Amino acid sequence: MKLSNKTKVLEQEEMTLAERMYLPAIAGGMLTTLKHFFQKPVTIRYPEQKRYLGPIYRGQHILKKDEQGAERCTACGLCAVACPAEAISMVAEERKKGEEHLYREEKYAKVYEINMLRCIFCGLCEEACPKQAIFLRHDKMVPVFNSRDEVIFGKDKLVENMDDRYLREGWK
Amino acid sequence: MSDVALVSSPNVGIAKPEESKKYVNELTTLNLGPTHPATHGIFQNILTMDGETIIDSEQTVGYIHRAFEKIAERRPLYQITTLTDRMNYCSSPINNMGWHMTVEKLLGIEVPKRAQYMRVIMMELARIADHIICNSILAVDTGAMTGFLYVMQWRENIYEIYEELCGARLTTNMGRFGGMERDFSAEAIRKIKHFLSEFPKALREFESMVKRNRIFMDRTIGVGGISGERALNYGFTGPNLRAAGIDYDVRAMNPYSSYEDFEFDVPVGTTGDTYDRFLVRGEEMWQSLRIIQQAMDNLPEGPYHADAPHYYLPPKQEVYRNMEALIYHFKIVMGEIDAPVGEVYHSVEGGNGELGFYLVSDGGRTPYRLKFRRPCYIYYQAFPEMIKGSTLSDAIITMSSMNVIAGELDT
Amino acid sequence: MSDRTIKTVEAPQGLEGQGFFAAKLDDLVGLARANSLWPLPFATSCCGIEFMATMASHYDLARFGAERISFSARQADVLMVMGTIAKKMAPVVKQVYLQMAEPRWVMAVGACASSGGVFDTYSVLQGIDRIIPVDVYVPGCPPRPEQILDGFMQIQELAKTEQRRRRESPEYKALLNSYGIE
Amino acid sequence: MEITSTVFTAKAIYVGVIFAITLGVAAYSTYFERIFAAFFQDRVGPDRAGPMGILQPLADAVKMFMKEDFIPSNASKWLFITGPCLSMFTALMTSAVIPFGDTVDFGNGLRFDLQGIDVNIGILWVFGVVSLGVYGILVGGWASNNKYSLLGAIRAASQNISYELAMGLSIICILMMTGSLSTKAIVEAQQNGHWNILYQPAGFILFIICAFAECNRTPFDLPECETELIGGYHTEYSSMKLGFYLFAEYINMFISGAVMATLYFGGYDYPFYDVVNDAWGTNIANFIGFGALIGKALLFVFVFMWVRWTLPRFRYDQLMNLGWTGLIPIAMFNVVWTGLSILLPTSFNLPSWGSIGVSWIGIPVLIAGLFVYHAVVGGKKKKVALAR
Amino acid sequence: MTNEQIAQDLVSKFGEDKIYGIVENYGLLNVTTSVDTIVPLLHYLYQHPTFKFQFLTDLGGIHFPDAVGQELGVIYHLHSLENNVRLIIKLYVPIESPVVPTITKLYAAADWMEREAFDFYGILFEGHPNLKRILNTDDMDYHPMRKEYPMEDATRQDKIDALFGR
Amino acid sequence: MQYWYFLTALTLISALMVVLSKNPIHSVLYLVFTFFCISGHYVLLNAQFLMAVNIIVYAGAIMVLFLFVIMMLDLRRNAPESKSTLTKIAGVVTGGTLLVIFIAGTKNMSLGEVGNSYNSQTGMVENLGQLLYKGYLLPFELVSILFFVAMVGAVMLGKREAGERNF
Repeated sequence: MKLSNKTKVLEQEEMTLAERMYLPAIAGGMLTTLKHFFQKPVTIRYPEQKRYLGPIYRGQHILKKDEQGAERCTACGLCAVACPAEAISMVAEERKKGEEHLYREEKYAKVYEINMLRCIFCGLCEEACPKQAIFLRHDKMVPVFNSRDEVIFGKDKLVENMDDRYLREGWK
Repeated sequence: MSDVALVSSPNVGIAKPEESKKYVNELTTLNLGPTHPATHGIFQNILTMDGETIIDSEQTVGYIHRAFEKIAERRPLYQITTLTDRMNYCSSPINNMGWHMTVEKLLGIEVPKRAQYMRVIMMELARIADHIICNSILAVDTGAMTGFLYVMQWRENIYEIYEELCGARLTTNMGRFGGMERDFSAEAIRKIKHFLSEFPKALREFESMVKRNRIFMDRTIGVGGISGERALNYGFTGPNLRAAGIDYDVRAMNPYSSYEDFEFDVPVGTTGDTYDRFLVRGEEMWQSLRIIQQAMDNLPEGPYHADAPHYYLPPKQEVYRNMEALIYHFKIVMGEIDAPVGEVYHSVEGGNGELGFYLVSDGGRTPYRLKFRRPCYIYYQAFPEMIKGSTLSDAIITMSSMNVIAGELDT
Repeated sequence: MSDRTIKTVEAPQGLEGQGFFAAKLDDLVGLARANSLWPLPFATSCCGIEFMATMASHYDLARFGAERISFSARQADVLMVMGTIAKKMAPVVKQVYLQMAEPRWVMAVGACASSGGVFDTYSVLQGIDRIIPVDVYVPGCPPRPEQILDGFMQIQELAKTEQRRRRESPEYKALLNSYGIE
Repeated sequence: MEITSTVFTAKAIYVGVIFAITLGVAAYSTYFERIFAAFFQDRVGPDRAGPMGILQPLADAVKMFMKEDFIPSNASKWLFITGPCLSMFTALMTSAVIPFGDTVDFGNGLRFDLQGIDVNIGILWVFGVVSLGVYGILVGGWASNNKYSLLGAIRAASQNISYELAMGLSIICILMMTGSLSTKAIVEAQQNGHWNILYQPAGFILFIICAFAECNRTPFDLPECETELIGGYHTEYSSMKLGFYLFAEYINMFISGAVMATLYFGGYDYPFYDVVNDAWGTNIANFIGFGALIGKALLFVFVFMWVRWTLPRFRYDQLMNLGWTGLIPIAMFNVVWTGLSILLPTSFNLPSWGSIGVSWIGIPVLIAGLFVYHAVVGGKKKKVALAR
Repeated sequence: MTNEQIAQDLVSKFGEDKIYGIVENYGLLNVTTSVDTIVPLLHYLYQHPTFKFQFLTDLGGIHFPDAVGQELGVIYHLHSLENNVRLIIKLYVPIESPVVPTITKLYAAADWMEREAFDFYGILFEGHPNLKRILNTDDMDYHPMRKEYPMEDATRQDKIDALFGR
Repeated sequence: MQYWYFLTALTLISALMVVLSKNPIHSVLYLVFTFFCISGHYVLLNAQFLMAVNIIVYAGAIMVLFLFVIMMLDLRRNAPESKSTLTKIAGVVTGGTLLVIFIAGTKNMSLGEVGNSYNSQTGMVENLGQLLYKGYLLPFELVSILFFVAMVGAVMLGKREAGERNF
């Protein structure tokens, strides 16, 4: 059936005598592999060498603080709504007097938990956040876990450390 | 309505194996899968064999059934991208963008030319990645491991391009309603160009290792063939249908995302056997390279997303400053966009064939019903017919040349 | 490529002296096991594709002595469950686990295998630790090959430090019994 | 010669050394197979276990020893254990007749052949033991009570039997030229560079193809092909019994390399033997010869690996087809042509290179014959295929 | 060959009481038909000299719990490759007796699609050679895609549900 | 001589086991072992060529095929069907007759002197070749023709009917 004018028929060509005799094609293939034998391996020796992850790699989550060290998150819950895996849970609380240096907005997340095994690293939470509070770090991957008890990351693991700030030079 | 005669389907004439013909030989049943290495861990075939000849096979699927369609009824439209990612995971950008185009059709969004071209580039890269896997796994299943690793290096390169654009390797979650979420960075363009110039060498090398090697040809020619007529009746699409000689390609027949702008050929095979499928996939990679080259050469300037504030997330700075943008941002994230009531069907040429999205919307934040037309699911039913009478080895390479992707098969 | 030093295994703690070196048998066996872990890739979906990348030239799982991908459960040491395990598949996973010879380790790769991930549905098993004991969970959907390698090295650590007799201990038996095995 | 205790001790030591070398080579073949595979595939291969990963075989061996020894409940227990032992046993037996070197003189009239036993049927011994090698696979595959194993075992059996024929025919040419079945005599006939490969190019190619098939290596690795039979005959094996099977395969590779070196590449002969002999004495020269033989065998092991990481494998019926309708007729032609190449130079008083010339002319003749066959029969076959 | 032509031809052939609900959604013709018409209709479209709807693109079920007597639906997507025209045919059956004739005799592709629709919605395809569950486990006792059944796995433990909008 | 007794005992035991073992696979394996022992006897007679040929042809090829066939048939491992009384009686009668003939035949046999006329070089390849290709050329060729006919017959039997798919 001819449905478009772009058809290109690929004929199965007859085998020539040389091809029927196996050996020339085998020799050709072996030459190719031999060529690779002497090439430099492309392997990245992982634990010692790290691979370039790209400027916007979606790695471990981080809850950003602003310049003054106050948390940006306002516990609006958009990230939790946007999460297709329903991995984010939070409990919001009103900011009290005297906590302005800790929390930028009037509401903050008292509890902010991400289940790292549920998370699918789609980046929708980062996109959903109107306060640019949550990011997926491009320079750090989530570590592996030995047991189920370790997998829920609370604020202790998520909030940015002011001594080791996360900067993203890439997009956004 | 008895005046309509119920005849003339090619399916009618196909006879079951004659019951009267007795096999004097002892038959054995062999359980192929679900953890057999060649099924790639996903489906089961119970083969009835006479020695090494397959008499019959019974398929069981659903081993990774994840209820996509049910999930889709509970998720806002934009979150469904994460599902389509995991459908044909070898070429997730195609699935993503097919879904986005479906929604754009429903919402009536006009996507700017640059975004369309970017989509084309990404989709064709994804197609190459998909076909690389299929063709090289076919080689692995015939025993040639090394060629697989040569081309897989270039799949890594494709993943690096994805990473530049969206930050993930496999499940990309790439693109948004109305365009892309980011423009190409200079690095991405450099990498695509590098890929365009270097990949042909690797592909040629891979083809030189297997394409005209008699062992490989003997293994594949005349194996697992299907006629064009039967293939159509079985609902084949994509490379598997084209291998059977029917040049149905959604890109050529119903161009979407400006495919009409590009020059490319639709390769078709002649006999529909495994070797033809291999050839068609191989040639499609070359055609994809052609399309990417054209798209890169003619990449228009302009915005990379549509100017549709109701549907496309505003930039973060805007959200912070501008009340209107903030409202839109909330509405979009909550999924409260004004989707019209209606039904829309859109299909794209996925890695395995016509990937269709049938979306029934009742105006709510989630689809009322979303039916994925998964090409794998439909053509995999022909497998018993294709392997009947061949040997176990044939069945295995037929399976891998059909490129049955579990995620797409079982959703 | 400046940092070319590869961390090879360190000699086990032991008594070293003139021409003799004595180490605890446990340590030696652990070291040997850690460097000869044959994985059984139980790949069902996306993570399986990333496992291919892990095997392939860029990451090369073979560096850790895991060259031989063993599809036969009897010969494998690490069961790497990669991808969604539906409830239909669950008995198969358990069967494969039961077929493996001791010592065996299990690695749940990716969100789906570890916890069900995004697929919180009626048909998906919410984590393979409901049916078999899991030693290492690797997060990500799918994890990067680096993370799979991290998980693999974690298994190596477990293998190194494991007592040779642990598999006969009552705690281990109790663990298996809690999964209804044996 | 009476069997004195000295000779007996020397033989025992010699056998021990040969076993040690064989096992060591086999163990390190596994390592080098990994490394070479990695190099062929642009990878680095094992590099964690010890510097450059050289302790990898040790780690594998210790792990296998310590792994749970598993016998399936439905398996036939004794045969299940016998299988790998038989494989290992037959693999090691072959090395008895291979002359690893010339006679070494220890002085005091104590001379010692670097060969296990010099029987006058040496090559038949190799042949017989190789034909027994399949029992290990057959028994093990059947005893596992697993259909995949059984399929693998059956494939192995039929494949080995079929390829033995062509192998035997290609050996016959060597026997025709040497006039003896003794491996020692075959090697001695090739001294001073008259290697059989010069006289028997076609025979060598046949032999190496059959050796691939007998060792069950790619492209003939159907009994254990991973993607079809999940390991074939050793699917159900774990622990050191599996180790025996894998080991036996590598031993077979090494031994067949040694056999090929013996039959076609002059055994322990090497260029400038005389120079070395004059300079340092016979013993040194012979020990270098010993090394030369091992080196040649290792080179073949490398070829085995090289091929494995390059080629796809055959299908069962194609393999049979190649064996019966391809290799055997060519081998028969080769027998006839060898006869010609022996007779013609003597009857026409050609110089010594005449025999070589005639042998090499055989190859174009063979190709021409194939061409004619291809033209006549190949076209017909295609038509039949279309009609079906 | 336009959508109007197809619609008119079908109506004139089968009558307005059998072919109704003719709408065009985003350029795609939709018609609704009744259970007893579907097989003759599909055969007619298959053999029609110009239409040639010989490709079954998709087949799926749908559930409208509120439409009394027409709760379950089957949606057929046809494609005429030579004319490049698509057509959607729907039919509705009551949930008490969801019996629809099979079309596997016409399209081999319909086999698994019908099994899927049976699996998800419990639509019984009369005459299907092998109508049993395909994606779900055999011992499942309900049809999960019907609207009244929950999506979530009841055993999930790591979710705090008291949150926004769920 | 001690080798000879040992080998003979082994041969007899394994030959008995061929008959006595229930499992046909075990039978075949014992038979292979019997062939080995017989080859051992050949070695004791210095007939190395016969030894090798015995191993190659019988143990290496024919018995492999036997095993092959039995394995294919034995897939289901069903219990051996019980023999009818008639077959049992027939078996006893045949066996008994054979025994009687055997006893009658050996009763009058006298053990001659062995070793006087024994030539240790008889079994060597050269001598065998000389004999076969000089003294017994005609029988040799006739046997080869017989083999050829048998081979053709086997091919004809194994060939499938026309139209049947041959892979």
